[in-house]
Amino acid sequence: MTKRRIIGAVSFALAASVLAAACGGGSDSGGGDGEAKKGGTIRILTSGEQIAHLDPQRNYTGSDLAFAGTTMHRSLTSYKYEEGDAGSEIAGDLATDTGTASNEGKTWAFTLRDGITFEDGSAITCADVAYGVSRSFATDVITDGPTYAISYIDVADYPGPYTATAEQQAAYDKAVACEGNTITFNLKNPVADFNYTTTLLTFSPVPKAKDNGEKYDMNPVSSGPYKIESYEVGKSLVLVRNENWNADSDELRKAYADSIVYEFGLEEATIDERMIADAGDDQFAVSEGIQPENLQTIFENGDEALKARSVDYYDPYVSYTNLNNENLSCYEVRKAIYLALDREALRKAGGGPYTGDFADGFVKPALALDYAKSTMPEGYNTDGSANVEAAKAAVAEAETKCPDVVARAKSGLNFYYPDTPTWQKSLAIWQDNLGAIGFKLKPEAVEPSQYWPTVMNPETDYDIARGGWAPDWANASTVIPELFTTGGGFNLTRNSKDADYAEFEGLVNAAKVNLDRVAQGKQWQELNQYVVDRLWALPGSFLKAQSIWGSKVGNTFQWGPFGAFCFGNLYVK
Amino acid sequence: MSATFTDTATLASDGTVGVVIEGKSPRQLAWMRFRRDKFALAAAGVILFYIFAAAFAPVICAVLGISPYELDGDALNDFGLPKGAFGGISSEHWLGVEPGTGRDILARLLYGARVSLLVGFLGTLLTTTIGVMIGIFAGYRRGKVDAVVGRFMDLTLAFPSFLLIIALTRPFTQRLESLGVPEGNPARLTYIVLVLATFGWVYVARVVRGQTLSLREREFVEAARASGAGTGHIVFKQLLPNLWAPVIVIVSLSLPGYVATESTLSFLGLGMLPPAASWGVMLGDSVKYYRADPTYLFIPGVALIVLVLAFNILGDAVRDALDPKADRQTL
Amino acid sequence: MLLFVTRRILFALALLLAVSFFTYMLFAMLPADPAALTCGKNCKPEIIEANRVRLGYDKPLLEQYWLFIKGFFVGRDYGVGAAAFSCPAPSLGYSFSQHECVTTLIARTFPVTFYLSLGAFILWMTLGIGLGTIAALKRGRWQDRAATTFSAVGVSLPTFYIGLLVLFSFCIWLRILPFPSYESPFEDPLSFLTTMILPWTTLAVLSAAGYTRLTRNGMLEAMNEDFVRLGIAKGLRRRTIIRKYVLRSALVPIVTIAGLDFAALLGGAIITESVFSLPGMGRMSIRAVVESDLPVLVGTTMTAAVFIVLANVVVDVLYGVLDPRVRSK
Amino acid sequence: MSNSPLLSVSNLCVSFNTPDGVVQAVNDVSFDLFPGQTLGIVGESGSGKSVTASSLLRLNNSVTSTTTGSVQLEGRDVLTVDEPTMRSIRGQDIAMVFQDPLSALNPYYTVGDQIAEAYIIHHSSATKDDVRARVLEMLKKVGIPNPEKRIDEYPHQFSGGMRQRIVIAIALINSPRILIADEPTTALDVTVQAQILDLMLDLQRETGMAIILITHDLGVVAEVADSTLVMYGGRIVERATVSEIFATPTHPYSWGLLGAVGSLDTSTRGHLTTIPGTPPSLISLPTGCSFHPRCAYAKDTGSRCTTEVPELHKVSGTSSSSACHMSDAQLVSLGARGDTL
Repeated sequence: MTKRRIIGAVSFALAASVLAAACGGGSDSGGGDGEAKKGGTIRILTSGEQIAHLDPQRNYTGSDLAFAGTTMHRSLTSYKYEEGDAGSEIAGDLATDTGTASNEGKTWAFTLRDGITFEDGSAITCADVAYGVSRSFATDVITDGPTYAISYIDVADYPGPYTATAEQQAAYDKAVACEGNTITFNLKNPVADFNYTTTLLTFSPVPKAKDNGEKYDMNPVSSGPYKIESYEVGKSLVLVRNENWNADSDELRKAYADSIVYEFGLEEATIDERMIADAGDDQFAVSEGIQPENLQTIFENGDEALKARSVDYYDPYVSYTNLNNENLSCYEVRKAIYLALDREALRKAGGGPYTGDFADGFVKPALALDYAKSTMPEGYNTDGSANVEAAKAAVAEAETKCPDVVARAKSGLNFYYPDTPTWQKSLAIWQDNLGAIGFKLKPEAVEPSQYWPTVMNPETDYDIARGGWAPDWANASTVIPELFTTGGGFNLTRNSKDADYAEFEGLVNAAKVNLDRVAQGKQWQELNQYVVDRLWALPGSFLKAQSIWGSKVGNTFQWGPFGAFCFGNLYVK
Repeated sequence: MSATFTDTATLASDGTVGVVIEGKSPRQLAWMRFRRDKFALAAAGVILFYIFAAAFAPVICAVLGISPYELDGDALNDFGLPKGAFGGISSEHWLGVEPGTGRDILARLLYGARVSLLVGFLGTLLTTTIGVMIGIFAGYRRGKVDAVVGRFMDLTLAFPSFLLIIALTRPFTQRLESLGVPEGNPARLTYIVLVLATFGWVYVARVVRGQTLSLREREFVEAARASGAGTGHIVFKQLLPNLWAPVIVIVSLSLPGYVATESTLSFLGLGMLPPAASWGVMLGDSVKYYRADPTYLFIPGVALIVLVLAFNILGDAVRDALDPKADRQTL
Repeated sequence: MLLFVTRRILFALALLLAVSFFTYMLFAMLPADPAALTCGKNCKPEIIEANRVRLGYDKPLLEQYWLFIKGFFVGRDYGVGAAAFSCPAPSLGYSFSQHECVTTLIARTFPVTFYLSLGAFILWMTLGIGLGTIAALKRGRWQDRAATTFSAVGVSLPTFYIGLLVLFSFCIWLRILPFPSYESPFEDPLSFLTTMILPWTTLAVLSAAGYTRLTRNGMLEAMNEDFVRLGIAKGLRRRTIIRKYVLRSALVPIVTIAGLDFAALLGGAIITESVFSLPGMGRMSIRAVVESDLPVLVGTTMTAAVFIVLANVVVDVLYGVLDPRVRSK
Repeated sequence: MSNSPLLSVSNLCVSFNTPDGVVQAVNDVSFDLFPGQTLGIVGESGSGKSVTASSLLRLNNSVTSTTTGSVQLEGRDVLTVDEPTMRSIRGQDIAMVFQDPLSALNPYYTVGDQIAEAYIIHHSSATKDDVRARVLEMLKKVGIPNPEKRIDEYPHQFSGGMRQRIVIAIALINSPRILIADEPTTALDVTVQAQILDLMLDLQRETGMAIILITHDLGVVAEVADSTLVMYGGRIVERATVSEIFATPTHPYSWGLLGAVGSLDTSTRGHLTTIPGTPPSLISLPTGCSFHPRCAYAKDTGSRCTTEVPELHKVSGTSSSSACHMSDAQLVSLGARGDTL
């Protein structure tokens, strides 16, 4: 599995803003070179067996959103199809603009454009959008999708359109009201950036007559410039032009290529080879990332042509290690573990500096307002090497302070890891490093696709588990609370029994409601430091990613919010 | 007209060659013939060498000053790939180092041989023992017993074994652990061996059953039975010695197959757990480095080929040596 | 003979029922929760529970099995309210990760597996019997050594290793074949061939080894038969003797084993299909293992079992046709 | 018996390269075979009798064996003719019957096909009906009851004796001039043995073919053969007519053989004797006379028996030839006494 896909499975996060200009090596983008022209077939090579979900209300992860959103499903608003910072700005898509808030942000209205149609030529109405959004309430059928609509929209106990009673449906229709071309959302609480939420495909239209629930995933109706010609899991998805898409109604999508083919089920090693070889149809192909073992070949073997069609960039993710603070309730033990780690060796096992920079916290520098350099624990080596002496000293200190925790560490810590070759090697390094200070690991190999469900299960007794996260948008409010408070969606640190937790939670809640963005940023910086000082989790890397594309593909910039290509606007040179 | 000459040690009764060698038992003859086969001797030597290397892996590693677990980040470049040509082969690391960790490949190969050979030998031993026992039982008792065993074999064969092996790895390993098998690799190893035997015995049993059916009709078995020999005597003294040739062929084919199965499971992430080394783990890991570090790709592969080849040659040679009709007609 | 075939088929049906029962029970004992799979990654426990009840996973195992068998004959309903749908008979269940009825999935992936198996089968039989014949005729000479060594190397390496080596060699180093990309033989025969040639070869190399040996040993044994000497003494040509006397008797046991091997392949050449990105049943089943997609697992296992059992019947009948001694019994 | 031989074997030597070493299976064997004659070749297993027989059809392993000498068949040397000629000789001029009828027939084809096959090879122009008629005729001739039905049956449906009759039918369908029968009755029941031998003699009378009968059983020779070759260690040790070999055997080995014959005339020879020791290894034959380690008279001749290979020579006072260092007189007197071992 590519790093991206493992992480993708983790965080349901979207990254707004961030990146782009922060690129390290590689050429920047393929946006400017030559005139974009129509025609040809763009190919996307992937090891996945299918698109996780092509049903707009179920589609969530970064690359899938970038793909489905730019080709098939229009939403009310969208991130701009631009390189760099501009790509993190939003614009109206089906809606004429980015919406109007009223009632102190509790009511949002969007006016639909003229000339928007489904693939059968029928006009997209307000009812279609409202119906689409209503589907996302049917969480027993429409699974895996974002649940923002459910938590924001002011309707109680609505089970979605399939099983709703007449009253329930009426209540929904009141909360999501249609008046001519205008759709109005009545929200429970004020949401200042609801028009960012509406970039999600949850807000895409679905024609009720064509909805077949669970099976809609395989044959969703297109509202964008492409429609499905064939879709076979494990083989390919072929998109062709949707002749009923009206270019005048769409300011974002250029729809250069005549067709887009997603090739599924390829061996990862094969994908890289095909991309490097750049032969035949693969000249028109893009892939999902580069295997670590091929980075040297692509970036540092002096092949300029190869380098020119690849990019090395910071993606929105931060990697870190979750510690179970109920078991490891002693700071000195956590510190000993952190200092004993040869982070440089771990990084090499994953592919070296191209995997990312050593992180000093959990907020990426790209979140400029919320990031500040952290003070790391005493004895922390910035070059990533282990400090065994300092680690041993920490163990000695812990021996007197919390002998039981040390005893646990010496008898064996439960180490949960996804069973992949790279992680097997990382585990060996962990074992070696902790062995140097007398700690032991009890490795638990977990089938990669089951990793998050396993460790997120409160009954799983891990001591150490991996973590990775990206902000949902450009605010550390989607990071610190998510990862370290009990109400967060991805808190694997089990830190609620820590003596400082109550204080921490108070500080977080204060930061959340601070409307002064700069002051709020300061608060996040301090809270980030707060966590680092307690080492509830161990910072890993500010991750980077690499992409490669065929020599005849244009518009290959990495789209900020998604850390992926802007698939629909790729063109054949 | 019943008198015949005393036929002592006549090898070929049809007279094509009619070699008569005095005073040698069939086993001695087989040994004689085997000893003359240079290929077979070389193959036997290779296998002994592997077994020796595996058995004394810790000693060899200690003497050479290498360890399968010791990380060597200095041997790797920034990308985690071995520094220097040919996968980082150096005076310190004779076969280079593993990408990502810098562990010594020779040491891992030696330790890996222990796992791979253990899986191969235990799997074969268990499979063959069960298969031969059931095969003889069915073939000797015939009738109802044979029918019941036959249906059971059909049932076992009807399952797509490889799919089941994969699907059941994790749950059954856990079950084994809960039954008291030490956690981690001992449990996985036990599982692999058990599951190989569960599906493998049928192939042995089928062949043995067929042979037993025909052997039990032969004069010498009839004679033994007529002279009141017990079942035990007939099975161990009359039947078993005559089953060696086919069994050896199966063994020489299945043993490498088991080593390969271990590799495939490792490739799928179901093999030995780190930091333990096995050839399967190495093979599975090495394929993705075919471009970045081809040396690493070939070393475990070649090690395996040589071993398997040796087993095949040895198997053929032993079969030929045991088969008195080995070289007669050539068209 | 007719009675024999009928009896054999009846037994095969009973065997299939037994296999389906064991398969269902075995997979049901897995720790994976089939209900959890119906509702994605971020699912609420109450929804899982509701789906469990709806799909009958809350019922005792035997009853679940009965529902499965019943579904096979009358079809099965899924979904709720306006989103309800059904998998018509013969239904093997519904895959919530692939959004398709399992029967449909198998119908789509099986042809790929079938073409893969058939091509590989033809290739390995040709290769195995050819090499075995050469080895037997040139017994003890270099041709013999070369043939047996080649086949031993083939069988010695794991499929994924050979597969990837072959793939890298032909598609990357030599660049004489395009990267595999499966197309139906009826739509794009050329692409089909260029894609399939490597997986065929991989499987053939793997399996040919056994057949080389079987053929070689069978022929050597046959050469020692008196009837071969009698054939020569009759004045028959060497070729006739090899064909009619030696190969013929060596082939009888081979044909029977080959039938079973072929059937086993039809259950899905898991690794080969993965390495060469073939959308076949084997790759689908390995994915089902990873995702604990029980209906697909049971479905593919059953399909494989059907073919193995069917092959058993065919082989038994064929044996009778090929060997007059068996026929008259 | 005519005076010009049908088949003339001279100085035939056959050796095999085996993994155990070179086996000298046949050494300097010469004999003539006349039309209508029945020649019995007698010896223990490994005496070289069967190899001699298969050399006549070039059936020995062509890779591992070396054959020298000559086998003249009407001006052609069987050992050197090209393969097509050899094929035309096989079955047509010289046919062969094997020891074990159970394994000599191909189990996958009907007996009719197998007999027909032998005919068609040498009669490529024959029509289907001709062939079938001829096969039926042969089946009748060798005494298969109900041939119309049985022609389409498979070998396993026949008894051992019946199968041997079919093998004989295969051998005789082309009316060969020489029939080599390699232990044709060994594998059969005693009663069936006699039937098969009678059948062969009947057919011989009918066609006038010559028969070479390979056997280890002197009783069989006594019943059917005209003359006899006794082989030991790859060599002919005695050549005699049947009446002479029983009346006055002239080689110590023959004496042993006769002592070992339990049948023929049980009233005069009341007990079975066996030859002490075992047959020699053909890889390392004893020096000198290869029989000397087992020969009770070897000491009498000093060291000659252990150093010098005795020539096959005419024994004066008989028409037999013998390869023994003892004087002719000794041989004749000892042989005549019947007081063998």
